Amino acid sequence: MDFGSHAGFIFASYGLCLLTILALIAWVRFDKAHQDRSLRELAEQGITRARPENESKNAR
Amino acid sequence: MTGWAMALFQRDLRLSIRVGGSALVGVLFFLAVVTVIPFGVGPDLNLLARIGPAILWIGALLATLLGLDRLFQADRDDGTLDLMLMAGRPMELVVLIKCLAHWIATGLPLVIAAPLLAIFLNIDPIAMGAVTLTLLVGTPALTLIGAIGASLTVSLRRGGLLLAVLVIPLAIPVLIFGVSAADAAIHDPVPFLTPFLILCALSLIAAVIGPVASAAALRFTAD
Amino acid sequence: MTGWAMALFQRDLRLSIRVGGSALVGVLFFLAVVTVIPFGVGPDLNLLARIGPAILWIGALLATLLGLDRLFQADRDDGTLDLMLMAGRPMELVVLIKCLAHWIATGLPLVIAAPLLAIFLNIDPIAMGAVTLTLLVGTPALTLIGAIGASLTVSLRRGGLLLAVLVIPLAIPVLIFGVSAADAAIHDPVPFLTPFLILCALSLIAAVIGPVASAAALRFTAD
Amino acid sequence: MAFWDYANPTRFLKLVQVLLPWLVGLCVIFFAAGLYMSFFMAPEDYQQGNTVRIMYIHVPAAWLSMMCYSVMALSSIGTLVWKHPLADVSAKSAAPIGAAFTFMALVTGSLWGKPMWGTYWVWDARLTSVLVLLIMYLGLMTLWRTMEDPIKAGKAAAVLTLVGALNLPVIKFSVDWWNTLHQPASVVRMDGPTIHPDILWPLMVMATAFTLFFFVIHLMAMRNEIMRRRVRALRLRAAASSHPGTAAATAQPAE
Amino acid sequence: MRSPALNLIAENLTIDRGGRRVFQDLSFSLESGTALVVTGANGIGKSSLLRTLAGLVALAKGKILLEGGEDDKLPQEHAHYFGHQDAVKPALSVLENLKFWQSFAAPAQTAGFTGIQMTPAEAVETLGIGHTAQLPAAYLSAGQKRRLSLSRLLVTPRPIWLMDEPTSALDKASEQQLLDLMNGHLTAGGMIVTATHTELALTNTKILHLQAVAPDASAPEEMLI
Amino acid sequence: MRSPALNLIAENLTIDRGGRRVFQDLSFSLESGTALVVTGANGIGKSSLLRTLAGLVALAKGKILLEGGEDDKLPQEHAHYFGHQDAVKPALSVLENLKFWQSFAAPAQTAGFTGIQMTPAEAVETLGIGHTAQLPAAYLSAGQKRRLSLSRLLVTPRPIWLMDEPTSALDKASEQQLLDLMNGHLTAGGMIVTATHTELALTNTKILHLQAVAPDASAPEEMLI
Ligand code: HEM
Ligand SMILES: Nc1ncnc2c1ncn2[C@@H]1O[C@H](COP(=O)(O)OP(=O)(O)OP(=O)(O)O)[C@@H](O)[C@H]1O
Ligand SMILES: Nc1ncnc2c1ncn2[C@@H]1O[C@H](COP(=O)(O)OP(=O)(O)OP(=O)(O)O)[C@@H](O)[C@H]1O
Ligand SMILES: [Mg+2]
Ligand SMILES: [Mg+2]
Repeated sequence: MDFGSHAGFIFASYGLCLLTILALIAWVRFDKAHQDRSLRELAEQGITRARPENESKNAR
Repeated sequence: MTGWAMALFQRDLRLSIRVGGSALVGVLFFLAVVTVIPFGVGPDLNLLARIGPAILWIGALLATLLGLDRLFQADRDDGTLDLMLMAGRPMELVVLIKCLAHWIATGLPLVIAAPLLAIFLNIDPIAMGAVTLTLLVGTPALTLIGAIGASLTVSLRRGGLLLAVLVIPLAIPVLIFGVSAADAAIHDPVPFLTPFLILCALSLIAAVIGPVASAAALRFTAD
Repeated sequence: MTGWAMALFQRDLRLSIRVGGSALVGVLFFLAVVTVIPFGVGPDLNLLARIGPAILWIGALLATLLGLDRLFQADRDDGTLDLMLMAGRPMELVVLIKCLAHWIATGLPLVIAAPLLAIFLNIDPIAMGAVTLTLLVGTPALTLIGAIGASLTVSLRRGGLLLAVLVIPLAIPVLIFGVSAADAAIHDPVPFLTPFLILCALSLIAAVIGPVASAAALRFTAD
Repeated sequence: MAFWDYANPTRFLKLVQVLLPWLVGLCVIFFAAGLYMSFFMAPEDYQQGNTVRIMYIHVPAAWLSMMCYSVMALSSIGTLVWKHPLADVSAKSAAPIGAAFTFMALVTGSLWGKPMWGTYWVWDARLTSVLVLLIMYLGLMTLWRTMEDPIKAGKAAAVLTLVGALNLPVIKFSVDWWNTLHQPASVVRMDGPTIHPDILWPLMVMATAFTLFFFVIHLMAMRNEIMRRRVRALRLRAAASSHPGTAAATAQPAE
Repeated sequence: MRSPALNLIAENLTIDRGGRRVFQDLSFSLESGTALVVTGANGIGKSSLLRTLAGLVALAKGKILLEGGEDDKLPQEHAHYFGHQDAVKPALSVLENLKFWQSFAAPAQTAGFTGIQMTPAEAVETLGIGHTAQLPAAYLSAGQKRRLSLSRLLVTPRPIWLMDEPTSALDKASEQQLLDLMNGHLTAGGMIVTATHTELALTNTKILHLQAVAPDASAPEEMLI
Repeated sequence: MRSPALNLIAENLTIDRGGRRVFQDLSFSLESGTALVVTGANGIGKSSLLRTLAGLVALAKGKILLEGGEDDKLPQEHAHYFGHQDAVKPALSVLENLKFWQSFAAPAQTAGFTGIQMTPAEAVETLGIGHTAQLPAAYLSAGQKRRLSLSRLLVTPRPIWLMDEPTSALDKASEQQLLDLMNGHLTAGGMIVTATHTELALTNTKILHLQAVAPDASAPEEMLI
């Protein structure tokens, strides 16, 4: 399909949007991994939320 | 003004005058910014005259905002703020009075310095008067809006820049109408009064919103 | 770099990055100043393109100087500065390394942001490159000169504005040659290289004078 | 179950876990459909040619940038008025997303502006107000990062968010006014091409996809934020653990 | 003794600071003429309790009531807070400092509280810093600054005194003077809540000893952890 | 005992601070293995003396010598200063804080001083904050921060320790631990100058009691007991 003389602008804007979206996704994923790791490390030191239903750490 | 308000006002004014000439520093910064711009822009006098009101306004904006970081911080550092919160006085009024004293000590000198600096910038007398008038009406709004930033950053050691960053978006309308009123006085066709009245209205609105938001922030972040 | 120097450099870099994104605040202030100027000056793109390099340089100057107040203050507030003075390391080098780390954390982001902001100011690609290049070479000089002010104001509580007032006069040569090199790249007739080389020389001179003066000031104000 | 029952972060996390897969699925479907429609079904504009396709991301991004601020403003009311434990988590997590959408709107707008107006940027009212919005997002993010205590940071940011929300329309209108002063209507003004269903449909689908995407990321970011606070609280407790004096305390009033 | 005119009631106070629960479900009540002495290890929450009573730290749960207080005022507006910070402005003279606080802080008169109101000059005289009255407060030593800060409590009558380690930085003589003032305040029908690490010779005291409990029992429920 | 390898000599120290003479013509000397305990009333100049020895306050008159020190180093570069401020960066982890000081502060090895150099991990373990090693220092309590600050002295061997009220903010157990460390340092041939308001159970001490002379002379005099 031909996008005419302005194809560059169209693809650039779609591409940059895609990049931003990917960056957002990467941010939440990495952040989650980071927090998960911190919680795991704390759990290894025996520090957990001393609550009966310990459902917090497996939210995924 | 009732007794306590007067006492607060006098105290703040005294402190501003006695402690390290904050007025002087503000004016010097204003002067520095205004002199630095011609160095950057180049010595073209027509150009300077054209952007002169803008330079004065931007200088005043930066000097006001960057000088605001001690508005509440000094009182917080020595425990005064805690006592003010328990003094049984409406915090909104307290903020308003502190802003008034601060403006008289640091904003007014800027307004007074503006005509002098206008000469450097090759601004003609009428425009000079217009700029000074708009600054007189507009800088209180800047102080009052800046007070919000000052109370938000009161617990942080690194006030200055962050305060400016938080407040500049809120202060843009004041800048716009200030400059456009000043410009209107230079380029006759545009009526001066409309933007000037809007500027006055903005100052009044700021006199309500600034103290309310600022008092709320002070109360919420007290600790 | 020897071990201690590397350790200091890494620590300062880490602190800059972890503590409330000081890099972010500087760039934001830069952005805010650059945004605010068209509001004052008006949206005339030709005019903006003409004064664009100056705006970028003035924005960078203010952002650098106003962000410098914590360079030594944070270390003084918690007693670190005392220990640094007794650590048996040449204070001049310590200052130089701290400036380097500070520049990487806050000056470099400004340089990187400059091309983006240049788009807002309608600066054409060649000029954009020239401004960025001059900022790259010039902002270290601003940081190093500013360090003198930072060490002078370290014992005063009110750093920000005063620091800027003290340092702006010293920084004007950097600004002049920075802007003129950038302008030269736009208006062909003027040779770019001469002011650019002078700018480089200024940075080198600042790299000597800044740390020496700053270390002396730190030693004197220790108490 | 009433909304208030989700005040408990733990229950909120459970809800997120149930909701998220569905949202992700819907979001992907809408994006696929929207992209297909905007590239292959939507017609060229008679004036703008193919560049009109930028609209299908530009306009949703612009809408979302504003919606996101509304979400933050509502959450801020939640923080200040009802002291809802999830409100400032919501506001904090929304800020980076809002900044990203604003950035998208700016970038796509600029890239559209070059072929249409011949320049990437003009200091036009609408453009500038979006730029100011971006500064506000970034300022709020910085405020959050700078304050160590998340509860206090949340309150401070809530005050600023609300004041900023009040200022948002003001910026828009006043800048309109400002613009006409210096520059007569030389700036190209897009009052929207005639909304033909062929254009409207892809736009709506893309807008829905963007909205779904916002909710997905927002929920995930909120979950992260809740976990970050847990980590913080646990670390505080860990640091205090070997310190008998710093655990919680009871009191025995005695004569 | 007559029936207490004033009654300070704390119900189930729960405080979170910096994301940590400091204490939970603390209740007490205090009548006119009594002092509550709060003791406990470092970092247990004594200062936090005082600052809560002063309205400076928000309550996570619970409430603070003052029976017999002025209706249109919050409990903390009946109280003076005397903490670690002096709230003394070095650039103002001693009297200027004090006069400001006298005009600024609203007095709270309640039935049964007969505390008198001194003039600033009398107050500094009482505290033995009369000779410095005209000096800038910057010239005062740490102990003198503290006494100046204390004189604030004498120029504005308020029935509740919240005092955080009041004797710190005071030498023996001024400590005795402070205790006399505090006893006088109690006799006049005021009340005192004070955190301390040392013994205080007050006339009519209740002791609140804060103690750590098993750490995991403290898991906050609704707090975001 | 063998002849002292190190000898710290202060001759006629005179200090002005804030335009006031704090003390005048103070002389003492201190050998390896001994602690100098500086006592005296508030504001008499104990902290000022320590900061002078640390090279932080300029001498108005007099000089400070270190016999037996490394030739190319100033006396203060043989010393650790442990004052009221912790020099702990909240944003760095406990180990990061300590590692920085280990790399940054130059060690000073002198003949006769056999103080060992611990690794950061050992040092925090020794001081009982091993479990916080990876945590940001922001999460530490005041006492823990103080111990972290103390561990600085263990990772870089320097023969002189200047300690300003070292036991403040430490509970009883950690106070004992600190005294053991200080005694160990003395045994290893180090020397300590410490200002204190309380008794310190050190093995080998000399006491320097600062006392104000007649107030109009306004210059505190000093006695070496
Ligand atoms: C950086 C530049 C730009 C920015 C920041 C921007 C921002 C916005 C915003 C905030 C909206 C939403 C307005 C609303 O819903 O009330 C919008 C809508 C729109 N923009 Fe832009 N824009 C930019 C450039 C452009 C350009 C260059 C064009 C086309 C030539 C364009 C065409 C449109 C259209 C057609 C709409 C939809 C209007 C409607 O709701 O009917 N924009 N833009
Ligand atoms: N401003 C603050 N922000 C966050 N947490 C705080 C703050 N001040 C104190 N805390 C925490 O609250 C807890 C109680 O502190 P508090 O100052 O009330 O103790 P205290 O009993 O007065 O101790 P001390 O005897 O040392 O005065 C401590 O764990 C402390 O870390
Ligand atoms: N930074 C300073 N600037 C000016 N003067 C100071 C400074 N620090 C202390 N002084 C003054 O020097 C004198 C001695 O103070 P110093 O802190 O040495 O006393 P100190 O014996 O350590 O008292 P304390 O037992 O309270 O610690 C005091 O009169 C004080 O006012
Ligand atoms: Mg306490
Ligand atoms: Mg001392």
